[in-house]
Amino acid sequence: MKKDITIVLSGEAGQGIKTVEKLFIHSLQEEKLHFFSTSEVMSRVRGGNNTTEIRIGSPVIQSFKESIDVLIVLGKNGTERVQHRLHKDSRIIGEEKNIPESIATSFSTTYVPFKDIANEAGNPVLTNTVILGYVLGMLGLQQKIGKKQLQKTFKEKEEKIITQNIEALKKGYEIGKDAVIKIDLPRTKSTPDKIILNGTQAIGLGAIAGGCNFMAAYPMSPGTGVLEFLAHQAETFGIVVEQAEDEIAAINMVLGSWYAGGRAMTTTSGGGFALMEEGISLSGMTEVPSVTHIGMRPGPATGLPTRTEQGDLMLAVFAGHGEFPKIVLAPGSLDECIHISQKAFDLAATYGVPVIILSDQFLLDSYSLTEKPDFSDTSYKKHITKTTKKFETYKITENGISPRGVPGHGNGFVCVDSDEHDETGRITEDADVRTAMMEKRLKKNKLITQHVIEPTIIGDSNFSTLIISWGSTYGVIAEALENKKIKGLAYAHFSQVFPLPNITKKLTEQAKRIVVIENNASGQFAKLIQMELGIKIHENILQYNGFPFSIEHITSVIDSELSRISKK
Amino acid sequence: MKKDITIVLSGEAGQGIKTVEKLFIHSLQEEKLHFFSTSEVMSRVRGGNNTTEIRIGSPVIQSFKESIDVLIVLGKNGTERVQHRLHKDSRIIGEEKNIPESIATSFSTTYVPFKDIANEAGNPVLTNTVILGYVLGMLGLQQKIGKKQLQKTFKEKEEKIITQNIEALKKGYEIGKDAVIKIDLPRTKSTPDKIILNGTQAIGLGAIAGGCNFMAAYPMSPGTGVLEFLAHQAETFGIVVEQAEDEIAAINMVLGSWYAGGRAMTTTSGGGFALMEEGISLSGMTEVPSVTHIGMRPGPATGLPTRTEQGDLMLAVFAGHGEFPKIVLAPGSLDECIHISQKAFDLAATYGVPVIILSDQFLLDSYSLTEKPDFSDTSYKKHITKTTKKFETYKITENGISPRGVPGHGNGFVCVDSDEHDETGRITEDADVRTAMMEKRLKKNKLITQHVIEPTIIGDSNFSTLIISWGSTYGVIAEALENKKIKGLAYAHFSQVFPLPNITKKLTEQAKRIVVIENNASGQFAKLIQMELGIKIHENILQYNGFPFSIEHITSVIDSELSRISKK
Amino acid sequence: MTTQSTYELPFKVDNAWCPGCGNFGILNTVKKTLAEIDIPQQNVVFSSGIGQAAKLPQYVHANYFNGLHGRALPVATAIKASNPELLVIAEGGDGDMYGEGGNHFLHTIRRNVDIVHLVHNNMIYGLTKGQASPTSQRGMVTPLQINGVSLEPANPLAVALSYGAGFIARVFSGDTKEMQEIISEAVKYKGYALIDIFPPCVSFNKINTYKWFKENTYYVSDDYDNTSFEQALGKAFEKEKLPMGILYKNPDQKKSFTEHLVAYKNNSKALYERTVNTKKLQELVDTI
Amino acid sequence: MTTQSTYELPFKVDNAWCPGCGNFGILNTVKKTLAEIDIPQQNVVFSSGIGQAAKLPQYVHANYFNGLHGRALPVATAIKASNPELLVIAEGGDGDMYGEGGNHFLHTIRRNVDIVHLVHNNMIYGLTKGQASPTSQRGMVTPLQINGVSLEPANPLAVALSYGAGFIARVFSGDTKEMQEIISEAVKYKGYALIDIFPPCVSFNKINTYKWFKENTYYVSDDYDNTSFEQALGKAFEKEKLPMGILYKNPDQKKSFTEHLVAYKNNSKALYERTVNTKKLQELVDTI
Ligand SMILES: Cc1ncc(C[n+]2csc(CCOP(=O)(O)OP(=O)(O)O)c2C)c(N)n1
Ligand SMILES: Cc1ncc(C[n+]2csc(CCOP(=O)(O)OP(=O)(O)O)c2C)c(N)n1
Ligand code: SF4
Ligand code: SF4
Ligand SMILES: [Mg+2]
Ligand SMILES: [Mg+2]
Repeated sequence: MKKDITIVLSGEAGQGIKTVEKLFIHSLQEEKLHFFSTSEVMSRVRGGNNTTEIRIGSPVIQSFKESIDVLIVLGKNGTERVQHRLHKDSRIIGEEKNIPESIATSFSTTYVPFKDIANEAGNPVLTNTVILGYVLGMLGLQQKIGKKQLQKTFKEKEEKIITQNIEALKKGYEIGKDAVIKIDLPRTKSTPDKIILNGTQAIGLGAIAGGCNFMAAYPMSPGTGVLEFLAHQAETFGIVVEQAEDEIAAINMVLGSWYAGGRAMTTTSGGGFALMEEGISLSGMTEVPSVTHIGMRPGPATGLPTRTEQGDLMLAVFAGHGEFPKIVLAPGSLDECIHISQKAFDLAATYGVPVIILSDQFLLDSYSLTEKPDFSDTSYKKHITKTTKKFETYKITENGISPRGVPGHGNGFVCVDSDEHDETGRITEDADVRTAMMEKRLKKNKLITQHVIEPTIIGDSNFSTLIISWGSTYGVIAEALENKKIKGLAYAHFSQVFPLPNITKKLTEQAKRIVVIENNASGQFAKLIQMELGIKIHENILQYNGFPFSIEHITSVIDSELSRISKK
Repeated sequence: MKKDITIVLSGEAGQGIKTVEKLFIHSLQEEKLHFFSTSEVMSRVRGGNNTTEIRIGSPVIQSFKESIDVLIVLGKNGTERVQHRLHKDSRIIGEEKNIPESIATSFSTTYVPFKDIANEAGNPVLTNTVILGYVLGMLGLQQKIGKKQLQKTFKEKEEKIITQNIEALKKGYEIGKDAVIKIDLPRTKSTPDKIILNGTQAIGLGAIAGGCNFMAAYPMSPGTGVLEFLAHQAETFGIVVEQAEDEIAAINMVLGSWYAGGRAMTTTSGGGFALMEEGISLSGMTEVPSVTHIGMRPGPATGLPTRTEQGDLMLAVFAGHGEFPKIVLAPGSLDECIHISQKAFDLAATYGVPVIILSDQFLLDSYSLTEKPDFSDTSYKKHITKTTKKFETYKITENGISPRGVPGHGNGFVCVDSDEHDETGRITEDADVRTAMMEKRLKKNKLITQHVIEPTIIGDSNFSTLIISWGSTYGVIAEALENKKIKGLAYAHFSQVFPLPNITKKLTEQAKRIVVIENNASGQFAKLIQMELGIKIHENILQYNGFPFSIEHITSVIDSELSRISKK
Repeated sequence: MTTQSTYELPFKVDNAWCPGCGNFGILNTVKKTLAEIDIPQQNVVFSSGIGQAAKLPQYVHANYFNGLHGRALPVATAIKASNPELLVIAEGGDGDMYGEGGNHFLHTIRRNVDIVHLVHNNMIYGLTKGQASPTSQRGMVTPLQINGVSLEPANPLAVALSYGAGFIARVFSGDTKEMQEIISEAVKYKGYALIDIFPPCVSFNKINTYKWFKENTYYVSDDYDNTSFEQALGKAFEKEKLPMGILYKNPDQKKSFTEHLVAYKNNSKALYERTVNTKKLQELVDTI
Repeated sequence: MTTQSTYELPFKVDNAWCPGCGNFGILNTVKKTLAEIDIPQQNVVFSSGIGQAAKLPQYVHANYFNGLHGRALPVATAIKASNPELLVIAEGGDGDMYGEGGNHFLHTIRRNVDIVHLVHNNMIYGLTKGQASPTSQRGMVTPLQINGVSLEPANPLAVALSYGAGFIARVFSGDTKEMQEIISEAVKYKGYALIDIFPPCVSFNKINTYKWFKENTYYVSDDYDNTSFEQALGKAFEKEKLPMGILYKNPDQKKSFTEHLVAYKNNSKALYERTVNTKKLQELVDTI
């Protein structure tokens, strides 16, 4: 019997797909099922065609699947765009008027008058609840779990709304049950210790755990979510949250806040980040820390504002004029989102450098389960000294790091400068002081590479072929490798991409063949490795159509690598 | 007898060193002498200490020399800063009050009361002319040539001023003659066909020759000169010149102008360019050409605003979010400044891509002689089509280049878009159209690398050691190599740095040892080559103290390379 | 004279706006007005930024440069300066023009560039889903300003007057007749002309609705003297009810940006029609 | 109370200004005024940009963040928001604040950040050697504007009033007494306070000289009512002679930026004194 299933909700913007998704995945959690839910939306507020894919199955499910088992159509443009993803056993479910006949007849199609049923239950807005009921019924899940979700969601609403919703759920459930799918979804025991998050929330939580108490940003998809997440936590956690007038203001506010002792962050996408580069350079020169989150989307320019890509790696690595140390991180899972976002603040404060977190729309908007983080003994070093009268902001020390003062804390003065400066922070044009200060700053690189976030390595330690990836492609590659015999093959996922961990050298030296998988057109991480190590990458697997890699695509890549190895 | 000489004028900002320099080098040209004149100034308007070094000698003199033969002191801070550059035969000349006794006694010092002599001639402002006279006399050059320069310079002034200047010249000359230096400066025959330029003027001339008719920029040293140069030519050549409110406006104006059929350019430095990156990405996406000049100075941030560095190569190469073709050029001589600046417009118009010219403070502010360019049959292809009703801005063609229309010229409409778009320029979110458009744009890379500006290669074609450089370091390396037996050694100077010329592969494959010389701290061009070719660079010669490489420094580098080769 | 239909697209384009959005009214009126203006359709150019408003040119059969968020004005300035024959319309939302593009707004006014500047001031960020814009009212709750907007709303009309704008108007998106008249006047006006338009955002702005605008705006009466700077300034600061109509039209026409450019002193041709004067270039080389 | 000498640097720093520059007057008065204000010296922070003016903090014995050209205001905003105890002075030139930084100028006013904003308005770009600034007068010839400036000069005071600034003043760099009084008042004022200062640039601005300012400015009289918005607006548009003094001081004190921040609702500590509340964080995780 099938052990997993892929369900796609397809409809217009504004039809409430997100509501169904939320109720449904929380029901799945209650059922101790593992799932992965990912959305792709158009850059518009109403109309068009958006889809949300919910995959249910064994715990390694963590990627986008091309092939759809059940397509639930919510609106009139819901079928054409995804038609090519249906297979011979796919089911289509929806109202008759929304499914073109030609398609309906080519697949196993069930017409369900969701809206009429909703009307029967008392209100057309109950359509989404009817669909929820239908899906729960179809999968043989418990109706009461859906009920619980509705009660939780509408607990603030009047009694009548709850009753109507429960009624709608029931009606949908009954019909769904009639169309039940024979399937054996494996339960996990661990779900109670897991929580549902998307990348946005995970980064937001990590930031708070890292002591973030200042957020300034200008809205830009898909980076806006982190800003809004922190806005909702501002009062509880005492976070200054401000919508800046533009991205330049945002990054300069971040620097102003760190200077005054805050732990500040901004969030944006590639285009907004391009505007922040002068500020990143300022962070490098002044040694005032900064944390910048880039939610990548396909460029150049406005590009595809609501889709996904990993096209801004080199932009981040070479951000800002002049030369200065910088750290670029790229989480690949929810767990990494939390820990890397938390860690980013620590790195920034420790080294006094700009830290950039690279995520992307796919990672930010996809929901999944992750280990519930334990923050009970979270703490962090502030790296702040009480200044004395003799305090010098740019004291030259052995390792390049000067003790960090903040204005108003102690008797000294904190004087930071964007011009080249001496130890007191005063402008200098002396060639020797310049050289000394450049070396002071660049020296930090050494320290940074001694304390990197190591890559995750999966597979055969006697590998001759090495697959490399960074950031959000972790999920799909990890899933594709699961349950594979991987003799001769190893996979290294990097969540610190710059500076490169020292181990990269050893890994690449061992490999006879290196394949880098990236969601971009020019193989940026492969280039970065070539640049840093002076070696040759043998193959790039690239995709740049605005969508994440599918499990099918990566599985075939890995299969062909494995067969290449076994042939030898 | 010595065949060359290095004279340094050292004084405060605002004392008129630049005036002496101008009159003096024009006199040298008249004398058919070859010279190189380079200045280093402080970031202030009055006071401090600025120096101008004028080297006279054989025609390959084209670099900064550390060692000073004659130091002419104009103000009170004129000696300390350059003291370490004096050698045992150095002469110091200046007023007694300006030269600290300890220094004066350590060298052969001549006190000349320039100001008193000027007063005698009628006016203290004549000090500079006295100095000019003194230097001409000291070098045994003709007084009348200085006179001619004065007449030319002051031709608009009243008679009395001219007479006084000539008097001052004469007085200075007389004293200078008494201190004549025995020297045999080689005359060249060709000076009448040469002109004196600095890099700023050369880039400006090239731009006009390239059809530049629009310049928008925000002042930023050392990029401002090109803006001011074109402002002075605006009326004669019909150039729209506008001081933008910021760099973001500047780059967007450049794009607006090209879109409407102009040939537009902006100029800035690294910090201003950082702000333009979103616009560069827009140029890439819209395929609307752009030409951007970056006069590099040491960063990060404000850094050393008036000094030199080659620290923004990677910033330029990876400017802008997303992935798109781009051309980065880096002239190394006055001649290249002219031709590359001219060519930049042609490349931009041909390919519809952003073209970036990288120069630096050293190249822009140094004066020298160059072949007089012959613009008499200058012409260029406009690459503009008269549109028809069916015109499509992003027509997909074999080589990725769509015919370029301009609004108002023909019956069609020119519709450009920063979002991903279809052939008509309308927004699309279709994955296939996206892929096709990405490929259309990236395809141009192939064409671009087929028509690169080839590197200049000097030396033994059977080389095993290859020295590589880019941009302004050409002069010093070429001079250091002159008259050397270079068996086993070759030198490749790149004036197109991105995309790399195809020949780079062959060159680097032949070399057993590759040494890259760059005026920065991280060896950016070396990294770029490693990145692009997947090879290893063996050594970097770097300097990042804000000053250009000296001829002494590079000579010792080359000598050690040569001895390394001969030892094998 | 062109007719409205010529500004309709001859091919189908999916409109990305929400049903009921105020932008539709503007789109229709713009197309209609252009059709009635005596200018070759090929010479009409839109320069827009990014936002819901900024998508308007996508739906008009004319030239456009749909650039970056906030940057429509420098692009428009350069287009006009590169070919003064063109009718250049800079267009976008309140976030676009008064937020991200605030600096260009200020300096474009100072330049007195001869363009028509249409701002769809829906008092919210539509495309990014409902955050406050610079013109959002105090107290408005959004997904980001969860305790309500605390900043003073921007006053673009007053700023425009402060920086010397010669033509200032305000209109409601649904008022076809008034908008048509205002746009025609703005096109005729030789200099920078600002039209601040109110198009309700039905999806996100639940405060400044169709009803709200009806109740909180009025047109200046026929005897209002829009040549008076003082009166215009007064209008710009009225907050009780927002005055609409042509609020200011400076009778002392200043020279526009292009009229100052020496590039056109000896040559009236658009830049694309020119080539470099090699004789003069050689002369320059000889005398440098 | 601190005395002037404490704001003098205890070590030698080479001053980069030209002899006779108006900036010296401002520097001296700022040091003097600070010495007389009852605030711990350690709590005084300057945020400046880049330019000749923006070098001022280099010469004062206090904290400073000498950042990027045009960006002093967002930095100042964040410093104040991160530690409301600090006295934050944003400082820089006319190019810095009204040119490159124009957008921040607009939005900082809207935020009503409780800072003192000193603008050295010398009507020229000093550091980059004499190009026009946004406040340069029409017709001024520069190395770049060789046919004279053609743009309308910016009117920062009027913009500030348009965007709701509550404290607006103007003063001449040499008028120690007046400047001292104005700065003291601005420090006391709880909200954004703009002081536009005229320091002649003796090296590049040959029009707006010491003499010119003497002849073309005046102080508002003692009976001028600086609480009247209308009168202030009138003053902001006076061009014949430029009025100086405190031109506006809004008696209806609006809440300042930091007072709106919920971050300080339950906790008045500066950000640097805080740590994360792990209990609440665990609660958030449990209920997300
Ligand atoms: C540099 C940059 N920052 C942010 C964005 C994201 N963004 C797109 S439109 C928009 C605001 C939209 O508001 P408005 O301009 O008022 O237009 P509306 O959608 O309301 O018509 C923002 C913030 C962007 N595209 N580019
Ligand atoms: C992003 C950026 N653009 C340009 C510059 C160059 N720059 C430095 S100061 C300045 C203008 C100085 O004028 P102003 O702010 O009026 O100060 P002043 O020197 O007149 O006191 C400019 C354009 C820079 N440092 N950074
Ligand atoms: S979100 Fe608002 S502004 Fe955008 S199309 Fe919908 S109604 Fe119009
Ligand atoms: S250039 Fe002008 S502003 Fe700068 S220090 Fe000199 S006089 Fe002052
Ligand atoms: Mg809006
Ligand atoms: Mg100034």
